[in-house]
Amino acid sequence: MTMTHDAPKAGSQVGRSVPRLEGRDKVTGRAEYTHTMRLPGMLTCKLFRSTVAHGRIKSIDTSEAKKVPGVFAVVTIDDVMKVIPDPYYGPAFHDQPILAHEKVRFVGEPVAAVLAMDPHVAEEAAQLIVAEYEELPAVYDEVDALTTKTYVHDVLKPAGTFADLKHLKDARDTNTALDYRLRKGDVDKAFAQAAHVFEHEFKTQKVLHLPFEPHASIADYKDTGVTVYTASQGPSFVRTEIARLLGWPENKVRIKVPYLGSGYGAKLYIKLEALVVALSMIARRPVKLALTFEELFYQITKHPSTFRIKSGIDKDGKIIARKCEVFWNGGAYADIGPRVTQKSGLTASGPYEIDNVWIDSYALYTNVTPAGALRGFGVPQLVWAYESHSDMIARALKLDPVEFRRKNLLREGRPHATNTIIKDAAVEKVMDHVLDRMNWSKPFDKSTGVVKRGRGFGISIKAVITPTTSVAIVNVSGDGSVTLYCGTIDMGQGSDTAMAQMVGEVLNVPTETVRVVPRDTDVTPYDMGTLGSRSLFHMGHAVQRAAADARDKLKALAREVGEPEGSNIPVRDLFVKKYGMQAGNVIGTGIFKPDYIPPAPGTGLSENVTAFWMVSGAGAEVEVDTETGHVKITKLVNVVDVGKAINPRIVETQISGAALMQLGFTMFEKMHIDGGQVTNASLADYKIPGFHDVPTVMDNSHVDTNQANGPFGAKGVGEVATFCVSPAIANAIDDAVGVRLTELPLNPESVYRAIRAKAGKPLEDE
Amino acid sequence: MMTAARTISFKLNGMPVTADVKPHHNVVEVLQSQFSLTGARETCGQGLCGCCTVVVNGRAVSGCLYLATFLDGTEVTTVEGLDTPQKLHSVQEAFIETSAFQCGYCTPGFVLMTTQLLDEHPDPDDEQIKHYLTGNLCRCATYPQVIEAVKLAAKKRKGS
Amino acid sequence: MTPFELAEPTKLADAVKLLDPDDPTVRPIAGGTALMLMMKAGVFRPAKLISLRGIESKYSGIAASGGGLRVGAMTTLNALERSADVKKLAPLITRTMLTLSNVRVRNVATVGGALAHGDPHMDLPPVLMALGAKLTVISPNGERSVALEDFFTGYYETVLEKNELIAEAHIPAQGAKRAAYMKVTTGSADDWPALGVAVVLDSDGKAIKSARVVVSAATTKATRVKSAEAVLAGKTVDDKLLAQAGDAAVEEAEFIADVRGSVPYKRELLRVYIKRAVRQALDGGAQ
Amino acid sequence: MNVSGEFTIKAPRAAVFDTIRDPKSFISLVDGIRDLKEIDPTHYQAVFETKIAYLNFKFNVSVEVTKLEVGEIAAKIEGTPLGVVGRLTATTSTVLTEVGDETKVAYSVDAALAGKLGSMGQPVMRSKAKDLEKVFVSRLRERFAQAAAE
Repeated sequence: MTMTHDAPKAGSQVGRSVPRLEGRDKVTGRAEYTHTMRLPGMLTCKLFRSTVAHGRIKSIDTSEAKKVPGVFAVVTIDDVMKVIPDPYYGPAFHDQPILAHEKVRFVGEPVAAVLAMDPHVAEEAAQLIVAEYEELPAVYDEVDALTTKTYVHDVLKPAGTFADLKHLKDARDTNTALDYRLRKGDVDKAFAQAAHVFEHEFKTQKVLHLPFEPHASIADYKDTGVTVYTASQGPSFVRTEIARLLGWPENKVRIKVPYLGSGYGAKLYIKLEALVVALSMIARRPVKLALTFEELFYQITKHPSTFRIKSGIDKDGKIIARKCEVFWNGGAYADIGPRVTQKSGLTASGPYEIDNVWIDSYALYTNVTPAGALRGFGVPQLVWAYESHSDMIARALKLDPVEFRRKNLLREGRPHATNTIIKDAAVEKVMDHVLDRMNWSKPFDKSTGVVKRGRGFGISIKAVITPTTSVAIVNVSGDGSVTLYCGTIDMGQGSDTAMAQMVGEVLNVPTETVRVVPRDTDVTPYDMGTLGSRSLFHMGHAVQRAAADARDKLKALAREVGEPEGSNIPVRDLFVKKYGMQAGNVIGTGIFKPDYIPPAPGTGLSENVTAFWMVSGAGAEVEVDTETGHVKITKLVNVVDVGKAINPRIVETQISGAALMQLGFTMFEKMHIDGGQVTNASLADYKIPGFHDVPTVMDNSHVDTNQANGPFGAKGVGEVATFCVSPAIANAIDDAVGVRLTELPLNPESVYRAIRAKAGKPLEDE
Repeated sequence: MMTAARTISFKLNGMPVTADVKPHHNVVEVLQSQFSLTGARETCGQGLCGCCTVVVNGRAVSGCLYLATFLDGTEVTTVEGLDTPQKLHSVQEAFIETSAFQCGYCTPGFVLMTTQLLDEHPDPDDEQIKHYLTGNLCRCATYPQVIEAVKLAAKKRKGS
Repeated sequence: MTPFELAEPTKLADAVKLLDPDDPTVRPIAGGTALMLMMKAGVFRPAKLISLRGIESKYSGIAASGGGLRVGAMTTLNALERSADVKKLAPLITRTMLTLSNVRVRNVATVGGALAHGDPHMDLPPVLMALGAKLTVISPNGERSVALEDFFTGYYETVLEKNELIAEAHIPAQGAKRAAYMKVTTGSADDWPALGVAVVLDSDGKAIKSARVVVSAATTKATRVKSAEAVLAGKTVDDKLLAQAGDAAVEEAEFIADVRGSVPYKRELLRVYIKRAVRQALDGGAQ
Repeated sequence: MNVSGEFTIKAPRAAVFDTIRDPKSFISLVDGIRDLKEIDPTHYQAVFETKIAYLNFKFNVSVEVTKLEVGEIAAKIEGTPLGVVGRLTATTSTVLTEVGDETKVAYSVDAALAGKLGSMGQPVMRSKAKDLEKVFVSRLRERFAQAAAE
């Protein structure tokens, strides 16, 4: 197909299941990832990590390590501060030192770095470092963290980026890194009037992303500028933060990101980059740090949470009041925890229309591995609680769980708890689709044998992180070929392909011919980050605008060279007419930032709190072995509202992958921690789903909707299918055997213990 | 008695090669550092995920648990040895056509194991696929799509 | 991993001479799949490894002899899985192989290694123990025979001296005996087991003449539970008998807690799975 | 990780107490402790070496006796393994009760292992702790059996 400057027909690229553009490189093993990259003269770094959860560093003895032949340097924070005097970084708080400084705050915190050409030498030397600590009391539990006199940080240091953290500047004697609140109506009065009041507490465990390409960064420092190759979901932020640490303008910092061996939120904001830059400054050579699988357990995790939820129900089954107290276990450094606390916190009351809502959501420091965003920015923890709660209320009131929800669902045009009016959120349609795929209205055989059957479902809503900015550039070359420059990281979600489809749609060229430039902040423009299912919507808009800008400029060029209106000459000929040969470019640019009204201080209310709503539902059928507590998931239905699917096959893969990942978090994944130490830091002891964990029937679909303000009617999909898996399964277990689990994971022992407790014969503890 | 580096010879993707290895080097690091082949990668480091899969003398092994020195005199195939400049291997085509991967980090392992699986079971059913590939994990959880890919690859293989 | 020396003898007799009875940093390496884990974790730093890969090929073979199997210690699990002799004489082993670890491990790991490693989670030890296997062990001083049930002494620990190696395993033919091996995982489906139960029954219909019952994974070592065997011997199977056998086994076995379950839970699992394994064996199982 | 248990010794409580309150006598009951150094009457240093199959673990340990009354002994133990990054911390308490002419010894150890050993070796260490207990009990019994015979 020859590209012409005037796109005659639309609809040929968007909505098509284009095979992934990078597929060939991935199936041949030639795709580039930071973890397997090498630079000439590169040193490898291995870390010496803290063995105490909370302590003052008395001494670090590196003498034996330095004696190992082949060791180039052993670096502690004192060395780092000679090149970066203020070595603290982080997106929400400048709380994390490049290496431990004065104190250590979790087991596994990097304390010293060994550099050598041979990784085995560095590893051996790191084992010879000895540190002495004055041990301090430690806090591990998120609820304890609110009231304890043990403080993880002496003084809080908000980064200044987020308005709602400013009041925490210089705060002392607290572990609270954000206290988000929403106040709507009068909950106390409504509870007093309610016919029934239900209060439950739910917990989630500590789990982690485990990207199969563990974190890796390489820095190549020169006095004229630094280049960082890194497995990052947010190169623009890394650039800003490195520039800040060095006191440099951003243009001297270059961040290059090849493909990512997945992220799920693990590689957001800044991780290893500040350390490798400091090490490269010290060594004056390229330095690489690539984590091992075990070290992932000391990098970033999901937030464990405690959620106390209380609902007042009137005599007709309408929820008239809801009070939510959510405690987020953020670990030793805030990372993006405060955003998780606020951005998910505001939807803690669920996809229901409730007149009186009270939400307190606390980000809390503790002495464990830091927590960040994991495929849902906290929303899976919330949905686990509020959709379990929904079923518990319905069961207690002997109401049909479908009708109870239907009576309370948020509908189009109605106000959410924040006061933002619901628009393009197909809550009821998604629920009905789940029920349809579950054959909910048909009789269900629960069985009477040792193995009992049950079914359950859940429904959820999420607001996208707002407001954020994306910029894109579309470049049409002299031969008419098209190149897209955008900062969205393709970490497996297929964004390169989807963005290219949008360019192809606007410029009427086949998607397969569009080149998407690998991420490099020297050439790809700003993007806030690949997170929170924001990219397809935000970057999609920017890309669409950039492509439209290029198209307009091509039309202007045609007029300029005297082409009559309606002429459709090939683009190459247009350039030849203008420049006398195959030469020149047409550059289109696009910027997108949605409208937004920040939540009002005190009440958390806002008429426009999100650029769009995400909606998903899930249904599960299970078989519970009553003799052992084993739960087999025989059917898992996942339904999401994605607006219009840009690439239906990729959408389906995303839904399926997200649901299966959450299945692991629901059924068995758990970081075991003893005295602050993770005791199962390996794939042998921390299990993730494999082939045999896939439910017998997986039924994934999206409802046919249109996101009116989205690019080509689309919105994000990466996280959304995780939300309802946990409560759907817990509700199904309750349906099967009449026990209610309120803490994840729902592993066989937990289920068995609950069955025994219900029978009045509780199993003894250890 | 071998004390330090030693030169080993083997066939790598059909080409005779030599490498200087020490006893503590594993296959993955030697392939990456001496041959710039990065398709086999170390993820879990315990032989459980399959990202480091290579084929030695016709049998798949975990490259992260296999001492490089033991490659001496063997024939080694890595994922990079499957395609030609003209044509992808039918298993690779099938993985692309079914979109049976997301981030792609584990994909070379799945592709290599699938070639082995189809050698043994040319027309596998779901159970055979799951059983054979159970030692390969995908954190993006594209398992249902991989099953489709394996079946498509089986069909392609029969057709060719 | 830290550097070490590697020796590659071509005879088993030479290999045992290279081992040092007093130096735990000198170790044999066969397939290496288990040893490499210890080395990569940094908890084992060998000074010298003795590779057994080059020793006489007779130690990599399977032969049917005298109503049983002789399996060389260097036989890969893959070869065990595919052997027609094994399928004929000890079908329980063939069945077990299907769910043992994964293809890549089976391609490399050896029978001798799987036993000598002494990891209580492995599948082969309980199965071979229930079948009544004996090992021939050699050292520079000669050879001795050890019944597998006397082989394990603890977590990762066996009766092997540091200069002893398993040469071969002798497995009596299963014959008309009924057998089953069941393992229970509590993490993902392919997790290491929280419990393994192997039973081999000499029976006539539901009447059991004698039984061998072995528990693994929930315990620090694969262990014969003779009290449960005694309960079953000479009895006809019914729910009550199986419950008694379960109680006896729970009483006898020494459990350990780990991420896969607490001791009280593992006890309950054993009660249930003794029952299920006996029933599975009688209902067809491997025969 | 908590390891606890109880056993009985055929000896009067005072005799049992005397045996385990004396550090030199105590360490002779524990497999693998040597090079005991007394810093002061409540603080000691020693080397603890233990072996699991072919894996050798060696710790420099310091012990602080936090309670020493007839009938109850409590101590805090901290150790650093040699050659591998890690840390062992434990608190122990032992309660002696008279049961007729025997003494019931109830002990409880709360131990935490951090670093490499902590992330890999919990079940192994747990089983090792059981072994240590068995050795301890048998040596203690042996000692009183000998004492009775003499």
